[in-house]
Amino acid sequence: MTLNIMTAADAVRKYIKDGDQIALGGFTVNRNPMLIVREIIRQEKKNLYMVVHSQGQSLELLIGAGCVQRVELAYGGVARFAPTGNRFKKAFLEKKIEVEDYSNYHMVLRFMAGAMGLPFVATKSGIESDIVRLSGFSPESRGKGNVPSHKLKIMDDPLDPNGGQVVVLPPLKPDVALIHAQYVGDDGTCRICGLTFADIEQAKAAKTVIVTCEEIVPMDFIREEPDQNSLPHFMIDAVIPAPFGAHPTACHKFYDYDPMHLNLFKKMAPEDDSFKRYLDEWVYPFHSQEDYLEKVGIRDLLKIRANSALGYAPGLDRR
Amino acid sequence: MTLNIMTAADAVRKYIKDGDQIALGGFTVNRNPMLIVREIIRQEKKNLYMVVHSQGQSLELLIGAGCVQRVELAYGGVARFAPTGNRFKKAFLEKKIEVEDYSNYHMVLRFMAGAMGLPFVATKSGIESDIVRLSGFSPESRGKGNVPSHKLKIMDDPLDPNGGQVVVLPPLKPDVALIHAQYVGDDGTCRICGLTFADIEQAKAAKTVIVTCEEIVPMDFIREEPDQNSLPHFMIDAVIPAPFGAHPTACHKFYDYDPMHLNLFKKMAPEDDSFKRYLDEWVYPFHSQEDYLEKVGIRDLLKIRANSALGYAPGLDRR
Amino acid sequence: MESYTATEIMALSAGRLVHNGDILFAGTGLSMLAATVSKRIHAPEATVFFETGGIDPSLDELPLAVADPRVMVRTSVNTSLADALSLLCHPKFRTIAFLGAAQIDCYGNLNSTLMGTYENPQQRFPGSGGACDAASMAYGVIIFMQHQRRRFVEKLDYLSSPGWLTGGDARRRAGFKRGGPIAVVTNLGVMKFDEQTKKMYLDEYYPITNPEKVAAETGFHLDISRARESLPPSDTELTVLRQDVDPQRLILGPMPVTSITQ
Amino acid sequence: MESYTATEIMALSAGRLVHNGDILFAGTGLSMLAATVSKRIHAPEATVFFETGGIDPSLDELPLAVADPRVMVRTSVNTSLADALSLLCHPKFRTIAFLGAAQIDCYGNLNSTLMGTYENPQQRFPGSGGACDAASMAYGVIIFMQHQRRRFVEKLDYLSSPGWLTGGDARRRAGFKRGGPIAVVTNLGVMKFDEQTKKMYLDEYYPITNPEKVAAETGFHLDISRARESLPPSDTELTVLRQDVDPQRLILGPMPVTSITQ
Repeated sequence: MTLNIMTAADAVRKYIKDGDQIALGGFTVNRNPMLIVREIIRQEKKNLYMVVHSQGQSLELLIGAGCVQRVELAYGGVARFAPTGNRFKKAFLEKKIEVEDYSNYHMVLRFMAGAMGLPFVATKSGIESDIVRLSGFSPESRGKGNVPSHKLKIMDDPLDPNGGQVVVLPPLKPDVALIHAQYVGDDGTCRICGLTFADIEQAKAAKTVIVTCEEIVPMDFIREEPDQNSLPHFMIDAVIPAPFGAHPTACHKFYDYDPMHLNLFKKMAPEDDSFKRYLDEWVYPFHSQEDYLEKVGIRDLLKIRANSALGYAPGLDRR
Repeated sequence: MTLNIMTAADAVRKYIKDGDQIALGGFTVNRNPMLIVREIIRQEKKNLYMVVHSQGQSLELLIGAGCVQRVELAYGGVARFAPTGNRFKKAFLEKKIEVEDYSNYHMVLRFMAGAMGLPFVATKSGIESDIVRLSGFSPESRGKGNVPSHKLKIMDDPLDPNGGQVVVLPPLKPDVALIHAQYVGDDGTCRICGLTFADIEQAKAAKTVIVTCEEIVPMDFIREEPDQNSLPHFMIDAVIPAPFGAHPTACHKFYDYDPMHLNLFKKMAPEDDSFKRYLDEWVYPFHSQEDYLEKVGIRDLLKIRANSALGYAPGLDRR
Repeated sequence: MESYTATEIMALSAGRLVHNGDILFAGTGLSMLAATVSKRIHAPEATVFFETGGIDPSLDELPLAVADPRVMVRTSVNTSLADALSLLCHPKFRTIAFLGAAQIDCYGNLNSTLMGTYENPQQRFPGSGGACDAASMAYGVIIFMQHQRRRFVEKLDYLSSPGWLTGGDARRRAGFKRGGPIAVVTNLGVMKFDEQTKKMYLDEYYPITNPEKVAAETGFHLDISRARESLPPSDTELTVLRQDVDPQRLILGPMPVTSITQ
Repeated sequence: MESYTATEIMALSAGRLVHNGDILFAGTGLSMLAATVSKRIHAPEATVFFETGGIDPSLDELPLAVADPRVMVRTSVNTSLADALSLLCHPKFRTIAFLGAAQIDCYGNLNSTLMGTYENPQQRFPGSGGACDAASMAYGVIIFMQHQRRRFVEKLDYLSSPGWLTGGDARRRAGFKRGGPIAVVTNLGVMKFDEQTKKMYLDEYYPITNPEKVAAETGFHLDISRARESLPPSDTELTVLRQDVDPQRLILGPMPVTSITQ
């Protein structure tokens, strides 16, 4: 298996088309595929169809930059830095995006069903809620392109007469999954350290998997402890070496989230003008990760550098 | 959390009742919970209801000793040492056990559904096979005790009009899961090394989890690498220190399967008389694992001892 | 002037509801404080876990997000959303979820999604995240709210997370096998739910307020007939909370005025 | 007298059917040999995985069981049955499963469960294990059989693993989106399935036999009109198989008589 190492620019050009359904790895402030997201914005992809559980800085950026047409999600925010994502909120209220709400378990089960080839998946979660009663996507969009014919269906448990109602959900099989991992072996094997969120399910469910990684390591290293590996080599379509590739979100064992940058973003995100300035300053000018990191600056990167024993930056000023 | 360390005898007495539905961890010749299975036989438990995917030496012993009334399984054999389990075959043909056949994916999905609180689970696997058309359990047994009302149901995909038929399976929530692990921390955290088969799903689905383990290790050790851990401490009801607790099956990183013993068993298993002699010689007399291991003998144990770099015994005569 | 803040008494009031051995589904903020303080004081065998998959982290530093790398350190297991969310509904455990929301109704149903409609949206919140799942599947739910009429409403704009639904046995009839809100902890007091009707009533009000004031801040009729004054925080509770749980006051915020001046 | 054994030509014949890049669902025995020999000769980027969860192990020693610790060493990932079996049905990959069975019919349906009935059982086999799953969900299936009339039957006692079902488009009509048996490799030759009818026909017979003998060992009518003699094993193939893949002859068994005397 030869490792398909690419630049972010080439990977986006080759694998991401306008209108694609895209799953974003990570969770709110952790392991967002930021490098590739900035490249998607630079290449001005349009009408993307995001499928996520809880995002996140990457979703904010993509929505804000006008790349997104529709979103299926459970949570749109950047934790304490934006309990509701500013760009997400604005685009929703201005009806620039169509949003379909699910719960985190719904989304995760749907990725799992896609990954496992299950025709559908059922849960009790959400019965009698407006999540299962209402739909944010227009009726005309249903059943077209990647939009499933039904958001979900409520049915009686077919096996247990006392089982009551259940929520039946369609699987997700995104066109592309974007994952940021700590390690990829030079055989292609991918290892995520710390919590995997739903990244593994997303990658297995997707037609194309693009992985950005902190380090490419020898096969001997990554295969010494295969219990820790996350995805087999043949599952990965493109690998992009990406030091600090999740910045300003965290990457366990490598760096913490960047509170300075996230607070800056928090200030610039709400208004269109200042958000545009953010893009002009932090996204458009950089055609290499090195250029971007120079702009972030070594002082900042040293502050968020993870302690080897802890995996985060102890004592970091996180206010 | 205080660690509930017990002897096998106390654990079986306390947690396993006649008629219980029991999931066996491991797979054919690997990580079978042999120590606890021998204790179940010594305590003459009856009418057990085994739920397994592919077993295995432990299932052979329990069926042969007359502890088992019914079995749901996908595969009953000990790999090359008994492509069809001799005691399983005999008990089935003499109608001493009721057997319900599923596929491995069916059984694994059912454990997963139990572990995840899913009301049911659906797959395309097995459509138009006799696995989904026929039932080995008597109609009278259906819906009583732990026997699900339906082996499964065939229905049309409720979400996809072109989805065709699907197999809908009931979840499994066994009374007891018996797991053999390499490590349990003194905080109760459980780590399985190498392939986990469906042990994690079985444990999560079960009402009671009994873990035998090669070593009890300090919390500091097991929590240094939590990415490698398999079950959180509060999931485990009883822990039994059990060096060579899976013998004669393998335990990755500790020992290989024991071809000498499995070949001996292969010879003694087919006939009732010789099988009874096996029990008299290898099961009934030993009230401690140390006594049993003395009978196995140090020469034998040295032969199967795992090489630290490989996790198995290289060059072992496996004919 | 009290010698503790509303945030402090909220964390402690919620912490008092935790039983030893509970499996606590924590968010960040107040729920982290409540979970941690209860573990240190009266529920040492309670376990904290996060929907992101971190089970029982050491929490040497307070995480500010459920995806904070601080929830991945010296855990019992680092796992995934699928595992963490399925732990919520494990029938073997008393799983208690701490939730917040933008709106709550008298049956403890929560809105964390939107105001208005999808067609004509007035306001957007982040969405339920795992809250709908916790509200559906956990053994019990403890809700944190700011006590304001616009948040305690007669009718939710959107029901994101099912509480007692329409009250009485509605929740069981809907097919939920367990769960439902246990208490609502606000900056004014602690609300509970009537055994029969499942309607919210005032159980405790903090010494800083009185039942009538609480009712006046509630947008639906709140039964205050059973209300009693909360026990004020003990010295032990405050000491543990301030010195042990959040010494940097990352979540606690500024010290109360009297304490600062002491 | 041939200078290779039936086991050797079976392994090589099956190996020739493997494409580079295939993801091979291997059992033990012959399928291990076929997978490994194909990787070493013409399909270096094929990957072997086991239903137990071992993905692409180094296979320095041949595993004798799918749960052998030898399938867990220097793998790409060590995972679980759930993961391995779901890989089978991944639409992105050409997953090829090697299966065996006690009985086969002319449409490649397999019995590995029982003879007789549950009520009146005559014989018991281990059960389908993951074979039913592979037959249902893999991109394609290659079947190993001993060629005997009692195994190649008009009607199965029990259909454990769906092949082409009743032939023609029956498999697609049943709702399977892909898959079906590609070939049956026996000790006498290689059978394939007619494009239209999906009925088994003799594609290749080994130099040690002839089409009529193969038909005589088959319990249903076998079309031999398209049969051609197999290419005998090349020196390279035999060398790799004997010296590289199974030097201990754990699966290959005894050397052929002529080779031994050479």
